[in-house]
This record gives sequence, C-alpha cells and structure tokens, in this order.
Amino acid sequence: MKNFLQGINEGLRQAMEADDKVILLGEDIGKNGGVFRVTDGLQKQFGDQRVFDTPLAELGIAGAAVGMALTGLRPVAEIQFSGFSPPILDQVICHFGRMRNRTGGRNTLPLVVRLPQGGLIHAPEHHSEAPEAYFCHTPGIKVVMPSTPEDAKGLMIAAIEDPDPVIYFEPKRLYRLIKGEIPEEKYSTPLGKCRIAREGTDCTVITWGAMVHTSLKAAAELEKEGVSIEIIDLRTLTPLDIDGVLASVKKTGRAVVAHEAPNTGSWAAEVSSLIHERAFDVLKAPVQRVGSWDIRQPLFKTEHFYIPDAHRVVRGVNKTLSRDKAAA
Amino acid sequence: MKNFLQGINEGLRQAMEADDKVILLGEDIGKNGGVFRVTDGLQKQFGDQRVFDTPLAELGIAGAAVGMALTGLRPVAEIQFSGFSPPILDQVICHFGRMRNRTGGRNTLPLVVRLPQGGLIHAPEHHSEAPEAYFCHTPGIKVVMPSTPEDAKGLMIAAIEDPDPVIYFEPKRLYRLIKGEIPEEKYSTPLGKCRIAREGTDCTVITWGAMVHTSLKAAAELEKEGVSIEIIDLRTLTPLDIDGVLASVKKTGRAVVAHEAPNTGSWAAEVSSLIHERAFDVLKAPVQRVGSWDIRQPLFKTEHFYIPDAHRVVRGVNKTLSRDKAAA
Amino acid sequence: MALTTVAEHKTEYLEILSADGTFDASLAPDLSKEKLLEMYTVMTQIRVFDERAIKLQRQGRLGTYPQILGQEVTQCIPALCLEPKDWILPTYRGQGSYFARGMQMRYSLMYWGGDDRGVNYPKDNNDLMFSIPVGAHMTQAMGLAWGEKLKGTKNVAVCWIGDGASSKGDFHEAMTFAGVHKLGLIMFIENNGWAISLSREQQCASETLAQKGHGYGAHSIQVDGNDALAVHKAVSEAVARGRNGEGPTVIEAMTYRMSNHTTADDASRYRSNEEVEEWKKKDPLDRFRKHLLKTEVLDDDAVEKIQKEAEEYVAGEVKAYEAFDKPNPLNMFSNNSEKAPWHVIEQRAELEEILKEKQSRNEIPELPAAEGRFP
Amino acid sequence: MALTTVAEHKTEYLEILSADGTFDASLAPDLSKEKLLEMYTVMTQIRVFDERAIKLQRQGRLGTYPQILGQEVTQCIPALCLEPKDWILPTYRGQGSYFARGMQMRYSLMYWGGDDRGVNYPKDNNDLMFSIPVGAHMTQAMGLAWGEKLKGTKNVAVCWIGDGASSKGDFHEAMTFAGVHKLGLIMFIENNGWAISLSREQQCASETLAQKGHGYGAHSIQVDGNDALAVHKAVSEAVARGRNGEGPTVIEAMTYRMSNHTTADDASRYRSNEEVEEWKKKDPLDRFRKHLLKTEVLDDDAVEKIQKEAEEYVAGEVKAYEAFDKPNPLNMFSNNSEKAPWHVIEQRAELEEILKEKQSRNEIPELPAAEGRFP
Ligand SMILES: Cc1ncc(C[n+]2csc(CCOP(=O)(O)OP(=O)(O)O)c2C)c(N)n1
Ligand SMILES: Cc1ncc(C[n+]2csc(CCOP(=O)(O)OP(=O)(O)O)c2C)c(N)n1
Ligand SMILES: [Mg+2]
Ligand SMILES: [Mg+2]
Repeated sequence: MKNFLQGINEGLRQAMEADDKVILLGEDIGKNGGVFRVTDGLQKQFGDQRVFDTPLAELGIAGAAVGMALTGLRPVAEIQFSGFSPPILDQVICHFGRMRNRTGGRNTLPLVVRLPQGGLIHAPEHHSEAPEAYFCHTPGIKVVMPSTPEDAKGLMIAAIEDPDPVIYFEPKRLYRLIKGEIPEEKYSTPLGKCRIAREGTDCTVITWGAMVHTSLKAAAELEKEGVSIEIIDLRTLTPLDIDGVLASVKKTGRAVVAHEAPNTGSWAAEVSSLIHERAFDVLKAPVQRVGSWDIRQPLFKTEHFYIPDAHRVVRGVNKTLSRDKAAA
Repeated sequence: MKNFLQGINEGLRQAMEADDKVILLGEDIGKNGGVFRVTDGLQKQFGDQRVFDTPLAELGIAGAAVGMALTGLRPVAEIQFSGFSPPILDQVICHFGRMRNRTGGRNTLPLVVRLPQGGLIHAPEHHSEAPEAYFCHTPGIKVVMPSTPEDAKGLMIAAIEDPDPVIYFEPKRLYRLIKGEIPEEKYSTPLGKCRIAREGTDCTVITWGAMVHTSLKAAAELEKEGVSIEIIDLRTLTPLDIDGVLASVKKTGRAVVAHEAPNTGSWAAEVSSLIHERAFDVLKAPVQRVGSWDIRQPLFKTEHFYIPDAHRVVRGVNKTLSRDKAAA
Repeated sequence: MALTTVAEHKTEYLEILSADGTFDASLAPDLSKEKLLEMYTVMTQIRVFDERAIKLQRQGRLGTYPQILGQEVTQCIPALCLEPKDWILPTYRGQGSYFARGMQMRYSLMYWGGDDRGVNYPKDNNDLMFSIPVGAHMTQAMGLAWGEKLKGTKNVAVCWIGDGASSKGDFHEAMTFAGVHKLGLIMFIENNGWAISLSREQQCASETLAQKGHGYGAHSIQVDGNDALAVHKAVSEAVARGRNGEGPTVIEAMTYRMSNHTTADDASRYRSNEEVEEWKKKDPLDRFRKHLLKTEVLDDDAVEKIQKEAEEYVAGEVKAYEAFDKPNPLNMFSNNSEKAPWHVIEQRAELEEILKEKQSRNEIPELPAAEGRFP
Repeated sequence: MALTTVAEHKTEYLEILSADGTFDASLAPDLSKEKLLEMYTVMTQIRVFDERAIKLQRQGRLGTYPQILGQEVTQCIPALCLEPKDWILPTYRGQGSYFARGMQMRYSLMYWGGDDRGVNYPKDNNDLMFSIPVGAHMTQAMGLAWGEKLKGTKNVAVCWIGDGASSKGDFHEAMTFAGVHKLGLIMFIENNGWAISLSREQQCASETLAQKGHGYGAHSIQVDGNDALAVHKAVSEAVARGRNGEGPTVIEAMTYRMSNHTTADDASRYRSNEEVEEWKKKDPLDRFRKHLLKTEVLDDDAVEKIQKEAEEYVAGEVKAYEAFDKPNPLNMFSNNSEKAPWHVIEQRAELEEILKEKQSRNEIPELPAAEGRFP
C-alpha cells in the first residue's frame, strides 16, 4: 500500500526515467524535495540539471516552462500552493492554451503545472484554496485532479505525455491520508475519463479531488438512511467526461455536484449546466451544488465549517430527494 | 443624445467633482485621454495630481489602487484592455475581496477597476476578450457591466461611491455605437439590480454588455416569426439580481443566457445553474447558453463567427422552444 | 567619444556596531538612553516570545509558526523609527514588527493559532495586515506612499520583504512607480540568507540586493542587519528622505534566519550546521547588550530584570491567548463587505442551520455569540 | 571601516557611427561588404514596407498597424547577428525583425489584416510569435535560453522589448532566472522614447534602462539604436557571451518612434513636433547610407537600385497578400490542441451548420476549404 503522495512521486520518477526531456522546476523542489516532499529523491536520482530549485517568482516559473516546452523539453513546474497561482494566470490565459493555435500549429507546449490544492490541513492563510475554476474556463488547456494513489500516478504520466498544457491539481490533504495499491509498472490513466468511485441508484454525486472522499463518507451516512448514491470522480475536470456523467445521471435521475471552491461561478456551475442542458428530461429534481461559501476562506480553526463536510453533501443529496417528494 | 463613452466620462467627471478623493490612474489616460478617449478632458479639468498616467505595469496599477484606497482615497484604475487584466488577478483574488475580512473590517477598499471588454471592433489580438468569469468567481468583489449610456454613467457613480471593490467592465464596441439620453445631474444606478431591456412573453434572454444589443436584434428577428422574447440586462453580474431574473423566467418559462466569453465555465454557467436550481418547476425546457466557442479568439477577419451574433441568439431561443414542442 | 560612461552607481554597506564589538561612534545615530532601552527591551521580549511560540506549536497549542530568531533587529528596529501614522507592511514572519508598534502578542498567537480575530492592531496605528502570498504587499506599500503624498501628509510606508520576495515582479513594479513619483516608500529587505531552502546565491546573481534600487532611481544601501544602530540609522535617514519628497529607498539588511523556515520545515535538509554556527557569533541581541553594558546604558541587574519581565509578560500574553473563547464559525461571514449580498446571506443562514443540527446531535459544543458586522 | 563600498557599476554607451557622420573605426565591427549591403538592403525594404502598410491601412485594406519608421536598425540588425536556430522574440512592432530573418512580408500584412494565417515563419527558423500583451514574452525568452542550455546547444534567445515593457514585472523575473542560471538571453530594449503617450522620463526614474541589468548580475550596455554598427557590435558580443555560457545581457538601444504608436494613435496629442524633428536628423537609414557611400560600399546607382527593387518587392508582397483567399471561419477551430475535445468538436459542427444556413440565405459567399489540423 502506498499513499497518494507516493503515487505522484512515482509518476514523476517513471516519466523522468522514460524520457530525459522531462524536467522539473519549482520552489524548494530539489534539495528539499518540496515542502510536502512530493519530489523527494528526484534531484538525487536525476541530478540538478533535471530538477531545479527556482527563485521565488511564479510568473518566472510559468514563463520558463513555456520557453523550455518550446525547445522540445517537457517541463513539469510546481507552484508551491495553488493559492499562489494567480501570478501565473497571465501565462496560462494569454499563452498556454493559445500558443498552438496562434502559431498555426507550429509551436506546442507539452508542459505540466502541478498545483497542490484544497484545505483542511491546518495550514496558514492562502494555503488552502481551490482555484480550479480560473483554469477550467481557459480554452486550450486540460485540468486534472486525481483522488486515489493509482490515479495520481497514472494521471501524472498521462499529463506529462500529453502534447498540450495540463494543469495537475494535487488535493494536498490526501497526500498522506489516502493509501492504496499502485501498479509497479509505468502506466497512464486516460485524460478526459471519469471514474465511478461508488455505484449507487438514487442520486449521482459528481465530485473531484479530496471531495471524493468526503462524498464517500456521505454515502456511508446516507446508506444508513436507505439512500444509495453513485459517486463520479471526474479525474479530468476539462475536457469533462460528459458521457460518463450523463450515463450515471440518466440512471439515477438526480445529481449533486460537490466541490471545495467558493460556489458562485465555480466549475460546479458548468457541470450543473451541462447536466441540465443534456439530461433535463430525466432529471427528477434540479441538480444541487455543494461548495464552499462565497466569502474569504477563514483560518484553520473554523475552516471545516467553510469547506463542505460529509454532512453538507448529505444535505445536498437530501435536497434533491425532497424536491422530488414535493413534486410527487 | 450622448453616446456610451460620454456616459462613462460624465460619470467619472461628476464623481470627481463631488469628491476630491476620487483619483484616476492608468496607462495613457491623462494627456492622451485614454486610447478610447474615455477619460478625455479629465486631466485638463482636474490636473495631473488627480489623473495619472502610469508606467506600463498592470500589477503596479492594481497595487497602487489598493494602497491608495487604504489611505482613504477612491482610486479608479483603468486597465487599457481587459485582455491585459490577468496580471492584476493576483491583487484581485488575493487581496481585493479579502482585505476587509482579513483585517476584521478595519481596512476597506473603495476602489474601482475599469476594464474595456469585448470584441468586434477590428482590434488586434488580445484586445477583444471577455474575462468577466475570472472576476465573478472571486468572493468579495462586485462586477458591473452597463449596456446603455444612462447606466454607464449611473453605474460608474455607484461603483465609485461603493465602499467595496467594484470591477467595471466597459463593452468597448458600444463606446460610440450606442446613443441615448443621459440625465444631466449626478445620479447613481443601483448595483445588484437588473433591467428589463425588452418585455416579452415566450422566453427570457439574460445577457449583459454589448450582447444586450445583439439580443435586441435577435428579438426583432424573432418577432417576425411570432416569438416574443424578454431581455434582461443584468447590469450587475455579481451580486446577481436573482429576484429580477427569476421573476422573468417564471413569467416566460424559458431562458437563454447570451454572452461573449468562451462558454465553458463562463458566468453563463452560474446564471443557468441558478435558474435551474430555483425555477426548475416552471421551466418548460432547459436553459440554453449562447457564448463564444471554447477556443482561442481568432483575428478580426473571422471574429464575428466567434462571438455570437443575433442569429446565434435566435438559434438558442429556438432550441428552448423546440425542446418544449418535442416534450409536448 | 565612442564608448562613454552614462551612469555610475556605488552600493555601500553600513555597519556601526560590528559582530566583534567594534563601535564606530562617528556614524552612530544620536539616540537617547530611553530609546536604546526601548530597543533592547522590545527585542528581548520578542526573542522570549519566539521561544515560547515554538514550544506552543510543538505542544499543539499553535499552528504552523514562522520563527524570528536572529532577526530581532530587522523586525523591530525599523518599526521603532516611525510615527504611528506611518504605514508598516511586515512579512508573515514579522510578529516583531507589529509588536514593536504596540500590538499585543496574544493576537499574534491567535492568528497563528488559526483564529482570524488575531488581526488586531492598536487603533490609531497605520499597521497593515501582512500578505501571505510573498511580495504581494510591495505594490500596496507603493500605493500607500502615493496616497499619503496625494493627501499631503508626510507619512511614509515601510515594506519589509525577504531576499526571496525581492525576486518577485511586484518588487520591480512597486519600485518603478515609487521612483517616478518620488514616493516615501522604504523597501526594507530582510536578507536572511534563505528563502525556505533556496540560498541567497541561488536567488539572484547580483552582488547585492541593494543595488537593484539603482534601476529605479532609488537611494540604495546595504546594512548590517544584526546591528541595531546601523539599521536605526539607515531607516531613519530613509524615512527623512521619504517625508521630504526625495523618493524611495531600498535597504538591504544582512541577517540570518537562525531557525527553520517555519515549524513545518527542517532546515538540516538543505543547509549546514557550520553556517548556522558562524551566524550565532553575530547575534543581534548579544551584540547590542554588550554594547549597552559597555556604554553603561545597562548593567547586569537591568539585563536580568528586562529578561525576567519579558518572560512574565509573554507568559501573561500566552494566558490571555488561551483564555479567548473559541471563535463562532459564523464569524467568517462578518466583515466581508459593507453589505452582504443575498447569496452570502443565504449561505450564512445555512451554516447557522447546520450548526444547530450539529449542536442538537452533540457534535459541537455551545458557541459564543458571533462577532463582527453582518450583513 | 564602517561605510564600505560593496558594489560598483558603470553603464556605458556605445556609438560607432554618430548622427553627425563621425565614425570610430577603432570600435567598428569587422563586417564584410556583403553583410553591410544586406543590412542596408533589409532596412530599406522594411522602410518601404512600413510606408506601404500605412497607406493600406488608410485605404481600409489593413487593420490597425504599428509603425516602424525610425526603428529600422533596432528591428533588423539584431536579427542579422544570429543563426536560424537562435530564438527571436520580437515585439508586435517587430515586422522588421521577422523580415530580416526571412519571413515573407505578405504574412505580416495578413496578420495585421486580421487573418491568423499570417503567422508563417521560415520552416527552419526558431522564430517565435510575438506577444500582444506587452512583455509576456520575456519569461518565455528566458525559458527558451534555459531549454537550449539544457539541451546542450549554443543557441541564444533575443528578446526585443520596449521602454514601456521594461517596467513589467516579467522583466525582473526573467532577468533574475537568467542571471542565476547564466542563460544566453539577450534582453534588447528598443527605447524609442515613448510607450504610447508615456515618455521615457515618466516610465522610470533611473538614468538609463540598461543599468537595470546590474540588479541581476547581467552584462549591461546602452547603445545608439540608430547606429547599425553599434547595434551589430553590441548584439554580436552579447550573443558570443551567451553562447559561451557567460550569461545574459541587457542592451538598451536609444532610438525614436518617428510615427504614431499605431495607425489608431494620434501622437500630436502628447508630444511636440520639435522632438520629432530633432530625431529626424538622427535617421538610422540616412546615416548608414551616407557611411556606405563614403566608404564606397555603395554608390548612388546602387542606392537607387536597392530602393527601386525594394519598392518592387514590397509591391509584389502586397499583391500576394491580396491574392489570398478569404479565410474559412472554420480555420479558427484548427490547431487548438493535438486532439480537439468533444465540446469543441460540437461547437465546430454548430459553426459549420450556421455557415451553411448563412450561405443558403446568401448572407455569406462560398468559402474555400478549411485549413489546419482538426480535430
Ligand atoms: C507567492 C508565494 N510563493 C510561494 C510562497 C511559499 N513561501 C512562503 S515563505 C517562502 C520563502 C520566502 O523567502 P523570503 O522572501 O526570503 O522570506 P523569509 O521566509 O526568509 O523571511 C515561500 C517560498 C508564498 N507564500 N507566496
Ligand atoms: C500588458 C499590456 N498592457 C498594455 C498594453 C497596451 N499597449 C500596447 S503597446 C503599449 C505601449 C508599449 O510601449 P513600449 O514597450 O515602449 O513599446 P513601443 O510601442 O514603444 O514599441 C501599450 C500600453 C498591452 N498591449 N499589453
Ligand atoms: Mg529570506
Ligand atoms: Mg517605446
């Protein structure tokens, strides 16, 4: 059994072993092995010309990755916490997803940005954000977020091998919390494909990252009440696996989208809209969204009342169920 | 009759006359009067200690506005084109909407950022973006976008007088295109309140900015086919006027959200989700979204096939109507 | 002439009280005995606080905490060169700066204990909350200096940053504006040799960080950051220039981060013990104490008394910290905007309902009243 | 010593061929007659192009266009100091840079005519598309230089920026990385005196922009940007250093934007005609021509021939530009990613349907086949 963090580390290592064009860069990722130790041992194994400790400058990191990718390397950049990702948005929005098109297919960006995401690790302010929506709205890039050690590895390898920019969110509270089997060999988990994390019949909960595990807890609670939920782990946020999502919703007739970001304007809005647009006739109740509140994230003493817990997911599910009752 | 641009200019002027704490800063806004001439004459009237031409540094402009606001001034910053706004997102996301809460209400940010928005002015690349979703997802800030000269003025005055940060998008293709009466006196248009731009019965089109006018054209086309649409001009994107939107949707039973941004993960997703969540039982068909494609915006020769035109709004409306027929 | 010199810049290093005890009286600022005592006392208190905070963290009574040890001068002394209406923008490591301006330590503990009520500065001070995103406060500090200039006050803004932060583009844009508008901005670089695991040498290839200032027409100087007198002098001169409309100053204060980056860090992974030992010899507090003893500002009894009182004071603050009620989770909804929008009002109501549900199931205890303004 | 100098920096200005015709042979680069002729020819061609483009814009045959006049040297000469595999990252104003590297002018016209097919550089060149967001290419250029270093090539990256762009934080971060890793990055500042309506003095308070380089341990120099020989020399030396692993160079080339910022701008709103007239006397092309005549590289006939051929060439390119088919709107969907995602496939199908509808109603003409890779 290995943990989630080891999944990422193994993915990075095997990708680097397979292709010496894979280069890591970021703050404190080399000698220190990353503040979470995700890159532990990699500088030792691959040397300081493959794993770089950069100056404290996120825009520089992003631009360096763009430039390196243009030379044919496959940079994997770490931004230490996703809360510190806004400075890279200029490169992400104006260049990552546009380079291939604006150069008529001449210049491509096979790069990955790693972003430790999410809260509930008792960290200081700005260390717990869930900024995935800013990235998902940006054309031309892919956004992934694993929730199991196996997918952490497989999605990392897939992301690195992808010929276009991939944003790889790492739900950091899973790093040491979640354990599971990881195949030894190098393998890749297909981008754009969701995973059924739990089968069920009464309602589909679409979720990603650490909220998959929160939703699994909610499923256990709901089971006691005789409610069976199906949990879809998106894995890739965009491009979304629309077929996978719709297949489940068509089966259950109800859906809840559960996630960690402030709810308004979040990626959950897109998922909800898509389901309504494409499965309206089978829906027995409107899709519910369960997200964080639309306020600044508080410090850690009350953070667990900000980010949805299993209870809030249960409430969301019950809301879809009650709506149905009312209508019946 | 005055044009849209004059509405903004008059709003700025009267706010500056009323309160000498109002300060303008931005690139080329002083001597040159702005590249669109929105601030024309203001440096002349108020002097170069109220209207500042800044160095070419958007993050600096945003940070300067934060600092000035903290000293009790009321800065109005211009970012020359909203396509160049990503560098300010660090201040917007990490500080604009959080300052008041993280200082326990001690420090507030009465500031406005003006962002010329949208396409179809035959401008070069990156001069035509519609990045409102990045801002709307960020807690603690307000986002407004007028579509008439009267509202341009009233919303500008309201934005400047608001005690919290306001992002003021200016649909730049309306600057000289749209004319209308503007009351002479200083007045403010309430934030958070939508406007019925056209009454109708068969379907509600919720829209904002220049797309209000595209939707009005669509309405004229649809009228010929005997279809009557009601057009809601959001004016304030967030906080959204949920009551105004729902009242109309409850009347028509159908809704289309029309906007200029790449559709996926856009603000239209939020509007659509809210309507489904809160008016599910009255909806005769799922809410349709009509936005730009999820690809890089092309140069101007084909831009009008990228940004929705009246025909695409008509298609969206027809889609909601046909769905109903199919169901009936 | 075909190859001509168009600009020349010299970067100087100021040291008044050296690590070896040498004292250059000719350069020393003229400080009263009271001022010197205040400087020593504040630094002693913050060192005791730092020791105590680390222990609290180890015992689980505090969250992740960024240590101060070795940076008592760079944190406290600039703050003691200012008027309350000057703006201070310390770093996350800057508990010493806030304390030197009069904030009670209990609030520092509260903040690092994960409670937002820990942001509580003396009412009449222009103390600004630090930015956890490294360096995002630099352009704000520039805006503060600019705002004060426009308002016609003489107030300056002092912005503490680390050697790491000096690499952020924010530095460049803040300094560019400050230079052009001759703002009273003091960019005070606490160069403590490390940015987490990145050494100063890996951070930037320039000989000094101070010299960056020349690129913006700013006055630039490097000082011994463990020398209370040199820092006092450099900052005071920069403040005077700032008040005088002579523009910004970059001060690079050479110091050392004696502890781990934070309590979550293990510096032994990336730096040698020898380096740390070398810097121990340059300790800012020892040096200043010896000087005050030598110049008879202090005697041994006074030293002991200051130390003892500092320990009592800090113990009292820890007690006060731990005596606070737990925060009501509803507090998070207060003070987000002048008037909460409808969706936030709904969300707060939902949290209220959830809290009641949890209370009814005894999952959470009784809660104190919610604090702050809403809606 | 208590106040010691820890760093000293001198910024030099290089001029070989002055506006008044003075020529410093001792500093002149050793260039073949062919090279000198190439330099002159390319600059002549680009000047003719610029004149022609402005006319096309006025006639509605081109969109907004950023003029070149006066910057022929700063645009073309650096490009002529390089190998095809060196990376060039010009600005939006840099049609001259692309042309000097061999791009056909028809494509410049196409791009500024609003057609994305205008991005079409010679196949084997490392020419990168410019960034319309000012300065966003600086960190990319640094990454390119870094990538080449890691790949073990000697290729450098030349990044053109304006005086305005030098204020962007991107400059700071790019140079910081380049300094630390000793990258072959040449940051070539075309200081043309203006950033739209902002003068150089309002942009930054430093005496020179070149001196900023000292803050990153970079080699830094200011050159006469209207002096083809000085620019050739400064760039060639920087390139040699870059290939040699000696790190980055900042070159500030002093030139002047003789026209409006773009065809959408009216410079008379913010600058005096006298200033423009002053700079006319320093014209880069006149100066170089006189020198070549004096040194008998050229004679009057050759000058006339080059001019005439340039006009014919440009006329041919304009014809070729206007002979292109209108773009198929579906082109926008090509080459957005290796494999288009489902929603983009759906959207393209929708546009296809819309185009058919519009054609059936005669709202749009027949369209040529769509170009580019999809899905
Ligand atoms: C923008 C940003 N990037 C990264 C981090 C993570 N981080 C926190 S402190 C730190 C190092 C800061 O070094 P320095 O500026 O020298 O200050 P010091 O900690 O030495 O006082 C880093 C990388 C952050 N907080 N913000
Ligand atoms: C990030 C960004 N901000 C603003 C603009 C608008 N803009 C285009 S060119 C320009 C001035 C650029 O000046 P400079 O860097 O000196 O280059 P020059 O135009 O003089 O060649 C501005 C402000 C932009 N394109 N990108
Ligand atoms: Mg440091
Ligand atoms: Mg310029």
